[in-house]
Formats: sequence, structure tokens, C-alpha cells
Amino acid sequence: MLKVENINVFYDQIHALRDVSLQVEPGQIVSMVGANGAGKSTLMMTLAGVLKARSGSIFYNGKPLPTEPHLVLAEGICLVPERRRLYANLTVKENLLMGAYLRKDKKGIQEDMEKMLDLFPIMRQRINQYAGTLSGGEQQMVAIARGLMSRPKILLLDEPSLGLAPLIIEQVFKTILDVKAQGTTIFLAEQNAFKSLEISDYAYVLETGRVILSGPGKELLDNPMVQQAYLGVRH
Amino acid sequence: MLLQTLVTGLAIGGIYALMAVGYSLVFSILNFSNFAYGAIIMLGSYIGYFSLVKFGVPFPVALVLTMAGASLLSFFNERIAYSSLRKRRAPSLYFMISAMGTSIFLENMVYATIGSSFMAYPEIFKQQSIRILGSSIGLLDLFAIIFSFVSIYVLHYFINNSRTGIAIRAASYDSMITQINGVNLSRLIGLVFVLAGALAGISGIFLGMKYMAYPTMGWITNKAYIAAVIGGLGSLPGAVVGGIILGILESLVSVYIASTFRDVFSFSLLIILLLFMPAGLFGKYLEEKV
Amino acid sequence: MTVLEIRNLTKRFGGIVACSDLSFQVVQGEIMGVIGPNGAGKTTVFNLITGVYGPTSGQIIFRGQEIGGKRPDTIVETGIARTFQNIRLFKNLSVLENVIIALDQKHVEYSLPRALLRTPAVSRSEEKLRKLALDYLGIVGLEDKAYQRADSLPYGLQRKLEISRALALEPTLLLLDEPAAGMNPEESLELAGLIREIKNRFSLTILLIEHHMDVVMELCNRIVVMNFGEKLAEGTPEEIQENPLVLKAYLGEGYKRA
Amino acid sequence: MWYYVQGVLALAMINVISVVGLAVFTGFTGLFSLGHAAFIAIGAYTAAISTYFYEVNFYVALLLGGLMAGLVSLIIGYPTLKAKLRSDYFAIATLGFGEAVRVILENLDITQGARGLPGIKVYSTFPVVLIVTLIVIYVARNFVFSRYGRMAIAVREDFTAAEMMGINLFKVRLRSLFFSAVCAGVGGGLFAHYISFIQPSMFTGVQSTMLTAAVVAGGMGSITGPIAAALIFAAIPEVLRVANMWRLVAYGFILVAIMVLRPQGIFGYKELSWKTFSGLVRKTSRAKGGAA
Amino acid sequence: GQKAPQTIKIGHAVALTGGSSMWGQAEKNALDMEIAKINEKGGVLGKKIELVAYDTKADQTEAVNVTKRMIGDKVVAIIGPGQSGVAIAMTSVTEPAGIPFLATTATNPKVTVDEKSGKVRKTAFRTCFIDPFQGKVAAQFALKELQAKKAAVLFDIGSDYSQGLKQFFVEAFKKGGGEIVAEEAFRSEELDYRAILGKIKEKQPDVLFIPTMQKEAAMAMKQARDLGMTDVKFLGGDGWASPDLITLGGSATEGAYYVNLASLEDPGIQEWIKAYKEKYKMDPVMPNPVMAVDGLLAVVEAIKRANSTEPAKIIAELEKMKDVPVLTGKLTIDPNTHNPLNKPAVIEKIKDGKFVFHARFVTTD
Ligand SMILES: Nc1ncnc2c1ncn2[C@@H]1O[C@H](COP(=O)(O)OP(=O)(O)OP(=O)(O)O)[C@@H](O)[C@H]1O
Ligand SMILES: Nc1ncnc2c1ncn2[C@@H]1O[C@H](COP(=O)(O)OP(=O)(O)OP(=O)(O)O)[C@@H](O)[C@H]1O
Ligand SMILES: [Mg+2]
Ligand SMILES: [Mg+2]
Repeated sequence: MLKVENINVFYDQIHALRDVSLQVEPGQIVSMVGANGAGKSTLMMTLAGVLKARSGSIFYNGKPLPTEPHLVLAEGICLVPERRRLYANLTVKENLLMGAYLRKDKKGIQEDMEKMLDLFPIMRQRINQYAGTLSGGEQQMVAIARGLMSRPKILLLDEPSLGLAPLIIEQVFKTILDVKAQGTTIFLAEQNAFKSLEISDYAYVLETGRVILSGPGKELLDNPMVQQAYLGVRH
Repeated sequence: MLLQTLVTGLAIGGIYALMAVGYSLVFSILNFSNFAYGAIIMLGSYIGYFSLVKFGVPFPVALVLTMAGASLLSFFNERIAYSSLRKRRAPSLYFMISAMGTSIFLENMVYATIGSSFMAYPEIFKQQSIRILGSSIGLLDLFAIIFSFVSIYVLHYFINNSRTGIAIRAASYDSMITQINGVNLSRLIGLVFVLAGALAGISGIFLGMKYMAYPTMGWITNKAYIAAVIGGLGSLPGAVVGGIILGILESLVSVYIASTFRDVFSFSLLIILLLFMPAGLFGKYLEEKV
Repeated sequence: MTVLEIRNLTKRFGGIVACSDLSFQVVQGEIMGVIGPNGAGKTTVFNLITGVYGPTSGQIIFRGQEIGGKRPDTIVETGIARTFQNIRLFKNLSVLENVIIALDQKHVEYSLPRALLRTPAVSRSEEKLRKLALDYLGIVGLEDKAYQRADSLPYGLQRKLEISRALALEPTLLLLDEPAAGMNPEESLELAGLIREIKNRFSLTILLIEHHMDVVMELCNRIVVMNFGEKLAEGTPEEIQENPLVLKAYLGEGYKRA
Repeated sequence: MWYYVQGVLALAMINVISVVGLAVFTGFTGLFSLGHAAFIAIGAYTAAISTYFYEVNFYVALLLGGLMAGLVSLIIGYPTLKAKLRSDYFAIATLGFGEAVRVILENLDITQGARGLPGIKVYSTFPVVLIVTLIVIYVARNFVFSRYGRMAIAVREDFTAAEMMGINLFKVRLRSLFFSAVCAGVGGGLFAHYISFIQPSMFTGVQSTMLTAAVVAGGMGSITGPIAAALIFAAIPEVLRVANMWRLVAYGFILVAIMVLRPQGIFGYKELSWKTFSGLVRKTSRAKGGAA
Repeated sequence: GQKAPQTIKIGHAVALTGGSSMWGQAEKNALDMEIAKINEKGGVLGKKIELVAYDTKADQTEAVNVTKRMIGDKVVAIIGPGQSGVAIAMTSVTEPAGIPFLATTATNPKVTVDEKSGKVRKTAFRTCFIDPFQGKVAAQFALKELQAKKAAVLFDIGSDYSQGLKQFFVEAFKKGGGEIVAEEAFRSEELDYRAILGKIKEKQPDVLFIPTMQKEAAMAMKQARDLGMTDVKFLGGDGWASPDLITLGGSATEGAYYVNLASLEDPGIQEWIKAYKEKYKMDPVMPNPVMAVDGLLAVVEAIKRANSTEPAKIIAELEKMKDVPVLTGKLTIDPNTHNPLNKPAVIEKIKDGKFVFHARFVTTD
């Protein structure tokens, strides 16, 4: 469905992604594991069209992926960016509506909005509050909900559990599984490697901008090198 | 006398308000003071003049031509002077300097091509005035006031409730994320500048009819900036209220204190107001949560 | 000895009560955890302690001195430093300069007129600052990144820089707001080690907000649990892990580990 | 020809003095002013009145002018900075202040209103201007490369974090404003004694904005950049004389082009600032990094 | 043994850009035309004249720069500028350099006489009358011809010209037995005077004196009529001298009078105007071009008489100048003030949407 071939991404001179290739199959949860600065977010942003690869190519259903963010979204690929990036000057509700910007079905939008509020009940009390004044975790919830509002075909989730309480993390992962069950493909970057590998159909390990390892999630979970470097398991 | 002063002030305030709104509109999305706005108004005024006088079209046609022309100018202004800054996420100061350059460019362009002489509009609303409670108000002024109220109300509604309006506000905070949300940013910003340009066209033609068209008329927008700040930057109703307050205050000071010290009074008021309401009457500081 | 005492602290934002009649005490030399669901008011407590907000009511007493409602810079002077949940570095400055700025208040030995004329004392003092700043960077292992721009560091290192910058203020009470956010379990444990180390080295008292329970349980002597702005529970990590209210509101019934 | 070039240079350097002052304020605290011409005016009038009516020594008069401008800057700076006005609000407040100062100059007796003060003695010869300019640049550089400049940068970058570093925002901003006003005042004093005739209409908002333009075009957070920009801005209209009435059109165009092509300023973002700072930063990567 | 230059360079400090460029361009046109004529006839002292014109933007600092440049170019004298403020600033360069300039429409007395010492400035001359004279003309005209008893003044406090002229008018009007009922000011660039006009209206003046530039004056007249000030007569100074006044002010300007330096309808210059119109396809914008030509002719005459192009000698000759024929009549320069003597003032009236020559006016003391 999504195929990345040998892309190289730079920040000025900093070479952030080196010859990265990977593949995301429809209906799967594919995740990325990697230390701080490995390049996970960079890859996410590149897929979303925010950053441009200097070389290499990205295909979506066999066709080259557009490189303008709004066209990428129009293709059904939606990024929930790292560190939330909400519109601080809009209310929670307006943030959610922005998530559904390209959708025209008023009723569907309304329904989805209700769904999101059921998912994260605390949002219901905050619905008319400016997103900028929400607590960190509340913002993360809104960010995830905003991403879901576009009803994406592929959801790119960059550290969705950042700053969330344990209970809510459980919920988020449950939601990810729900979303998958509805047929959405998920590409996930997570520091919470335990959980993400557990639910992933396939996973890639990124180290200083390179893919060094890949395999089904469960397999990587048992890989000693992964355990030591990312799961904090000491042998 | 007092009543007449108030009415006079209201008439001036109406024009300030109209200009302040377009200025505030751009501020509300790009968060910078578009100092080129005055030059667009000025060119709008010339377009109106040439349509009416040189091409002899009827007033409504001239108005449409002016709005279209100013919109176009405003659009290109953005594309040439701001869009690359926007893409590099330059701080707002850079936009302002670019805007200043644009305004120097446009103003002197007029000097170089049309010349420094002043263009008087034909007397369309033939100096008619109506009398209310013993004070007279020009028909043109009345029209300007009503017109500003209506256009501002429509705009306000649009910004607050429409899908595009929300996107405009969203883009003002984080343009990268709006794109991720599927917004075609270039088109959206283009639209804002077209809207602001249309308002500039209206302001230009009103200013031209009320006074005249001349190269440095953009300075009047200084007053509009002040009005917008009094009202709170980025707030459209604020721009209206600010414009009218400023207009009335100026008239009162002129008549009852001293016309020469008028600006000292209005600026002192401005500063005092800001001390108590640092974001103007209706503006809000977005306190970034720590 | 009690270092910090929070007494009936309340903070309202319009209709929202972010912190409500909260009281607890922090004892010299301990690491106290502050946990609770998202939006419980943890960060707000930090903001109140450091003067970002003034309290609606209640008191904050630090070393016998009321600091509620004071300006942040005066509160820093009394010996409190913090890190931010959303990292706030001076992005365009180098890593080193970020730390030097923290040193500027206490360690500079020249006055404005001297600075204007740049007397030798100025250069000497600046050189001293640089050395000192490098020492502070060394503590978190960033000395080899000293001349990079702060915002080119990856997220995790930015957090460490924030800690080092806070240390440079020579606080006696350090407030850490989710220092392990965005770190994987391995990195979190490493960070926990670092926190313990600096605590001992500088004899600090630490107040720690964190959602990574491994870190909290590993480090904290005592924990305050907040919910809806109120105190839900207070106790040792063991007590807290068993507390049914906490399990229900925060950890989740399924919480079993450690 | 040298006579003329010298004249242009002298005026350019006088301008540099104000620009350097403004660079210290705007470039380093991030606040910008649209009223700095008022400080130049105050310096010019104070110095001119001192030598014209009271026959004060020229250098003393220059200092008086700087001091007076500094004091007046506190009048506007104290309340507005205390109230923590932000960017555009502060800018408009200073714009208003600048206009108000001009109105007052137009109405005072001692300034002879709009008719101005003619016949001020010409003391600002080329060497005098050159030396004063160098002194101001040196002092400004020292200011910026000390803790005072560093604190200002911190405030510009993130004032909340800066406060959390124990920095008093108000003091830092006011100090920078005061410094820049003193520079402007000295520049004004030199100007008055160069041109020998001053009128309120010489100190307009347009001039203030051109000063800010030089600072921004030169590069925020840099001293050398704005100096270069000020010199270039002085040279452009002279070089473009051949273009006749198109020269100001070209001038505006160039201004836009600089911003569009080099939004980080002529020499790039603070090329000089901390890098050379007492040899502190030797191999910084910041030299080329943009403000993106 | 320096080689003598092949031409005689005469400088021209003129506003070619900005708000005053309308007059500046006309000035330059007129000088170009006149110099061509002189050169055709063989020039002066056997040499051709070359005009070295630089734009001042009507700005003092620019003017100082270009003056230095002209001096570097070795001009022997300078024509212009047209603005008093600019002229005063220029003296700081011309005085030490000893190069004379002949201001065209700079009517402020301080241009040629140093206020503090009361001494005449060696290098500053002009071909126009001065504001005290103009103010007196306006005042006496109002008193005598318009039979005015009560006058109000609306002036621009940001303009030295306006402030000065207002003061001289007020003095003369009071001296002549009139009463000044209102002195109201606005600030430059402002265009709405309704509030202050309302105040003036209440005082019921016979005459409203508006010593401003044409734009402000036109607006003021228009708004005054709008406010129902139907009977008051409008009066102005040479700042009005632009056809824009009528286009802007429209019917409100009808019947207004103003004092000018020269008139398009002045019978003495009709031939010259014809030539100008032929060459440039438009009317010269009065009065700057004729004043500039007067200056040029005076300089040429001085060079001839001195039989030298040395600036000091030109100055000496200018000071002695008496009844030299120039475009607007005969020029005599007062050696004590460097102002022209007995330069007559012209009163023009707006009639049927045109400037009409009304009368030459001679003042009484
Ligand atoms: N704006 C930027 N400018 C320069 N370098 C950057 C920028 N953003 C990221 N980098 C660098 O690119 C590399 C990859 O960063 P990225 O944010 O993609 O890592 P990550 O895997 O998402 O890390 P984390 O787990 O901390 O989020 C890092 O070395 C980082 O320092
Ligand atoms: N400036 C503000 N204006 C309005 N509401 C605010 C403001 N600051 C915080 N709040 C509200 O107060 C509540 C507490 O916020 P706080 O940031 O303290 O939560 P927290 O416990 O730190 O949560 P998290 O773990 O998610 O960071 C939240 O519901 C938030 O929406
Ligand atoms: Mg990341
Ligand atoms: Mg928090």
C-alpha cells in the first residue's frame, strides 16, 4: 500500500534518514522503534509531505505519493504529529472540525465528533476551551481525535502515548486496535516499545537514520538486541 | 455643537474602521502588520478614479473594478513579498519590512508614472447631507459607516463560523499543521489577501470620494493601525469599535481642547488603554501554556 | 525538615478549577512524585510554585517564606528551578549559551559600566562562566555538544539540557515536569539514574511529575496523587500502588508490575 | 567628489549610530520600535539648544542629548514594558509616542515650532563623526557581548523560560531600550551639528521604520549586519541617482528583494553575535543555521 | 596651469521625486529650455552652460548631500531649492564653500538672513518675495479690497511655511485694524478639518485665510462649504499655486483669492509660456519655473558682468544687481538681505474654475 524506497532526508547538512526503505501493507499496524533522534519523526513528516526527501521515492498504491501535505491528506494519509501541535487559538471543537476539513458530510462529521467525545470523555467538558490551555495529556487526546476525524485510510501516529497517563495509554492502544479493525492501516512510531510491538503486525528498528532490523512485531519483541536497547530488559 | 462633533467623529471613524478591518484581517492570519495595506488602498483609489473619470463607467461598475483591481494587487503583494517568507517561517518582523519595501515601491511607482498631482473624484454623492437632530452628516459618510458595519459583520460571521474561516484562524497559529489537515495553504492565504484587497478597494474609493487620490494617502492607514490596536489586533469587531472611538475622540479633542494636540491626546489614550488592556479592547493574548 | 509547604492551594481558570484546596509538604532531601490523570493539575501546581501563575487562594511556603504570587525571577532567586513539560530551550542559542544564561545571575562579577568598556575583569569573568557551564553540561553528558544549536538536539537530549540548565541555577528544590516523556524504557531508566545522581551530588530536594511508573516507583520516596485538582492520595510508592482509588483513577485496574 | 562622498558617508555614519542602538534593542530583545526617530529628535534638539542658546561645549551637548533621549525613553518604556506589551502593540505604542513627540516639538517655544532651529554651528566634521561612530559601535558591541546582551537574547528567544532563569524581563528590556535611546540621542546631536538646521518634520515615522528596516535587513541579533545595512541603505539612493525618479521605486524593490531572498538578513542570521563572543564559541554550527 | 573647463556648470537643487516633484519637474524643464536658448546664442563668455541637476526629494539631508556633490562637480552657482527648510539646510554647505545659490520659491526670511546674528548669509539669494511681505499683502488685500473686519486662520502646524505665513498675516491684519477671531491648526497630511471648521464657523469670520499647500486648502474650502459656511471668503498664499487646487476643491474654490509670485496670465510672460507649452505640451506649473528662470538669468548676467566664473565674483555681482531684466520684470537685489526689491505680488482669483489674474498688489506701511 505504502512503499518507501531508499529515501534520504536532510536538515540542512544533517543527514537524518539514510537510504530508508520500508513497506506498509493494507489493514496492518506497522510500527517503528528507535532511540531518541533515530529519525522516526523525520520519516513520519516525510510521508506526510512536510519534509521533502532529497533522493529516493515513496509510492502509494503503486503511484508516487504527492509531496504537498494537503494532497497527501486528500489521498487519505493523515499524520498525528509528535508533540500534539494543536491549534492553541481554536477551541477543542474547532480543532476537531479542522481534522475533518476535507470532509463534506456534515452528519458524518457530527457522528464522528460524538464518537471521539465518548472515547475521551474529559474532552466533552473541555469542548469549548481553547486547546492551548489544555493539560499536556488532554492535548494529546485531542490530537489523536483530530487525526481520526479525517477518517484516514492510513493513520500515521507519532508517539501517541507521549505524556499520557497509564490508564489512558491503555485506552489509546485499544483505540488503535479498534481503528485497525475498521480497516484503517496504521503506521506507528512509539517509545513505548513493549506495547507497540505487541500490537504490530510488522515493525522496523531505526538507528541513526537507518533501518537496521525488521520483522513481525512479536518476533522483534523476543529479539535480545531489541530487548536490551529499547525495552530496558537486562539479561 | 457637541452632537455635530460626535457625528463628524463618527464619519471619520467609519472610514478608519473600514480600513482597520482589512488590516486586521491580514493580521489575523499572518500575524503581522501589513504596512503595504495603505499603498493598496491608495492604488485602489486611483483605479476608482481612472474608472470613473477616464473610462467614464458608472459608479457601481467602478466599485467592482476597484475591488477587483485592489484584490489582484493584494494577491500579488502576498505572492511576491510574503509567500517565500511564509514558507521559511520567518518572524513577523521580516514580513513587516517586506511590506514597507512594497509600500515604498508602490508609492514611488505612482510618482514615477502618474505623477504627484492630486486626483479629484467627480462629485457622485453630490455633497448631499442629511440632517439628524440638528446636525448634518454627509450621505457619503453615512453610506461608508453602514457599509463598514455590514461588510464587517459578514466577514466576522464568515471567520467565526465557516469552515474556511476556522481554517484561516487555524493557519494563523500553525500553518504546517493546517496543511496536514488538508488545507491548501497557498490558496487559503491567497483568499485572505483577495478579501483584504477587496476591502482596500472599497476603502480606497470611499477615501477618494471623500478627499482625493494622491500618492501618499496611504498614511491615513496609520490611523487604521491605531484603531485596530485599540480594538485589539486580529479582532474584527474590535477594529470597528476602535475606528469609531478614535474618530470621535479626535473630533472632541479638536473642538474642545486643541486641534494641534489632538494626536498627543489620541496617542496618550492609546498608550493608557494598552497599559490596562495590553491586547486592546477585544483582542486576546494567547497565553502559551507553560 | 520541611522545605516546601503547600497550604490549601486553589487555582481557577474561569470556570475550571485546576487546583483545588491542595495541601502537602516536601521534606528536605526527598524525591517526591506527583502523579495523576491528565489534566489533574500537576503542571499547574508547578506553575504556581514557580510564579508563572498567582494562586487564587492558599499559600506556598518555601523555607519559611511565602512565595505564592511572586515574580518568577524572584522565586528562582530563593532557590527553586524547574524544567518544562513542553521543552523551552533558547532554541537559536548554542547548548553552552543556554547554560551560561542560567549562570548569569549568580556568577557574573561585573557591572554594566564595566561591561560597556569591556575591562579585563569582564573577559576573565566570561571565561570562568564558560568553564563552569561546561562542567554543568558534563553532568548530563552533553559537553561534546556544547557548540551545537540547542534545537538541533534530539528530543531526549533537549530534556537533559533543560535539566543541566536548571542545575546551573543552583537550586535547592528542583521541579521536573515529565522528564522521561518521549523516552523508551531503556532511556527512562538511564534518566532515573541521572536524577538520583544529581540529587545526591547537589543535595537537592526534587519534585517529580511523571507518567512513566517505572521511573516514579524507582525514584520516589513519597508520592502525591492528584485528581481533578484535588489530592487523591499520598504515601509511599508501595502504598500508592495498592490504593484502589489510585488504581481506578490513574493506573488502571490491570496495573501490576514492579 | 570626495567632498560629496564624505558628506554622504558622514550622514550614513550618523545613521549607523542610531541603527546600532536600535539593533541592540530590536535585534536582541525582539521588540521593535516605530518611534526611534523621536529619540533622535530629542537628542538633536537637546544638543542643538545647548550649543545654540547656552553655548555648551559640543561634546557635553552630545552627551546631554543622549542622556535626555535616554530619560525620555523611560517615560514611554517604563509603563509599556511594565505592562508587558507585545510586538505589534508595543510597536504601535512607540509609533504613537514618536508622533506625540513631534507634535510637542512643533508646539514648543524653545524649539521654535515647525520653523525649526537654523544656524546651529557645524561641529560634526567628518573625523568627529567617524570617531563617535566607532566609539558607539565599540560600546554597543561590548554591551551585546556581555551578560546584558545575553540576557536580552534569552528574553527574545523565550521570555517565560528567561524568567525562569531568574531574569527580570522588565529590567532587561528597559535597559536595552535606554541604551538604544542614548545612541539615537547621540546620533541626533551629531546630526543637528552636521546639518546645522533642524525641524520637527525631519524626524518622522518613516525615518523610524527605515531604521528598523536596516536592523532587520542587516540581521536580527547582529551588530555588524545592521551597520552594513545602514551603509548600504545610505548608498543605494545615491548610487541610483542615475535612475532619476525611478530610484525610490528601485529602492523599495531592493528592500523587498533583500527580505525575500535573504530573510535572515544581509549577512545571515546573527553572523557575528555569539560566535566571536570572547572566543567562546569556536566551531559553532549556528553560523549557517537559519531561523527556520 | 590648469586647463580651463569647456563649459560653465550651473547646479540645480530640485525636488524631482516626492510630493513636490510636480513643481520640480517644471523648474527643470524651464531651465533646460532657457539654457538651450542661451547656448544657441553662443553661451556666456564664449562657453556653453551646462545644467547639473540633482534631486533633493525636498528633503534637507538629501539636499545637503547633493549640494556637496554639485560643489564637487565644480558648479559656479546653484539654482534652487524651492523649499525654505531645504534652503536653510543647504547654507551649511554653501557658506563655507562660497558657492551662491538662488532659491526659487523659498519665501522664509531666514533663508538669506541668519536669525541670531541678523547678518545676511553671503551665499544665499532668492528671486521670490518673502513671507512677511506676502502676509502683509494678504492682510491688506483682505482689509482693503475684501472689506474684511474679522478674519480666521486655518494653518498647518507641521509646516514651517504655513506657520510663518500665518504669523505674518496675523500681525499685519491686526496692525491694519482687523480682528483675528480664530487661529486653528491641523497637522500636516491630515485631511479632515470639519471639527475645527465647525469651531471657526461659530466665530463668523468674514475671511478665512488658509496659508497651506493646495491639497489642504482645497479640502478645507470644500469642507467649509459643506458645513454651510457660505458667506466666508477664502484667501491663501503661493502654496495654492497649482491647478490641483481647483480640481480638488471643485466649486468650493470659486471666488477664492490668493497671493502668488507670478501668474500664468501675466502679460509679460505670455511668449515664454507659449514656448514652454510648445515644447512640453502642457502649462508650466506656476510659479517655480519662472522663478528658476529669473535666477538663471541673474546668474548669467552676473557672470557676464564679472567676466569671470569665479563664485566669489558672481556673488559680488549679484549683490550689486539692479534693474536687471529677467523673465518676470526687472530684478534688483537688496545687498543687506539678498532678497529681491520691489518684487510685485500678484493676486489671483478663481473664477469659472480657472485661475484668473486679478491684480498686482502694492502694500502700504
Ligand atoms: N529541525 C531540525 N533541525 C535540525 N536537525 C533536526 C531537526 N529535527 C530533527 N533533527 C535531527 O534529525 C535527527 C532525527 O530526528 P527525529 O526527530 O526524526 O528523531 P526521532 O526518532 O523522532 O526522535 P524522538 O524519539 O526524540 O522523537 C536527529 O538527530 C535530530 O537532531
Ligand atoms: N491557562 C489555563 N487556562 C485555562 N485552563 C487551564 C490553564 N492551564 C491549565 N488549565 C486547565 O487546568 C487543568 C489542569 O492542567 P495541568 O496542565 O495542570 O494538568 P496536568 O496534571 O499537568 O496534566 P498532564 O499530565 O496531562 O500534563 C486542565 O484541565 C487544563 O485544561
Ligand atoms: Mg520523534
Ligand atoms: Mg502537565
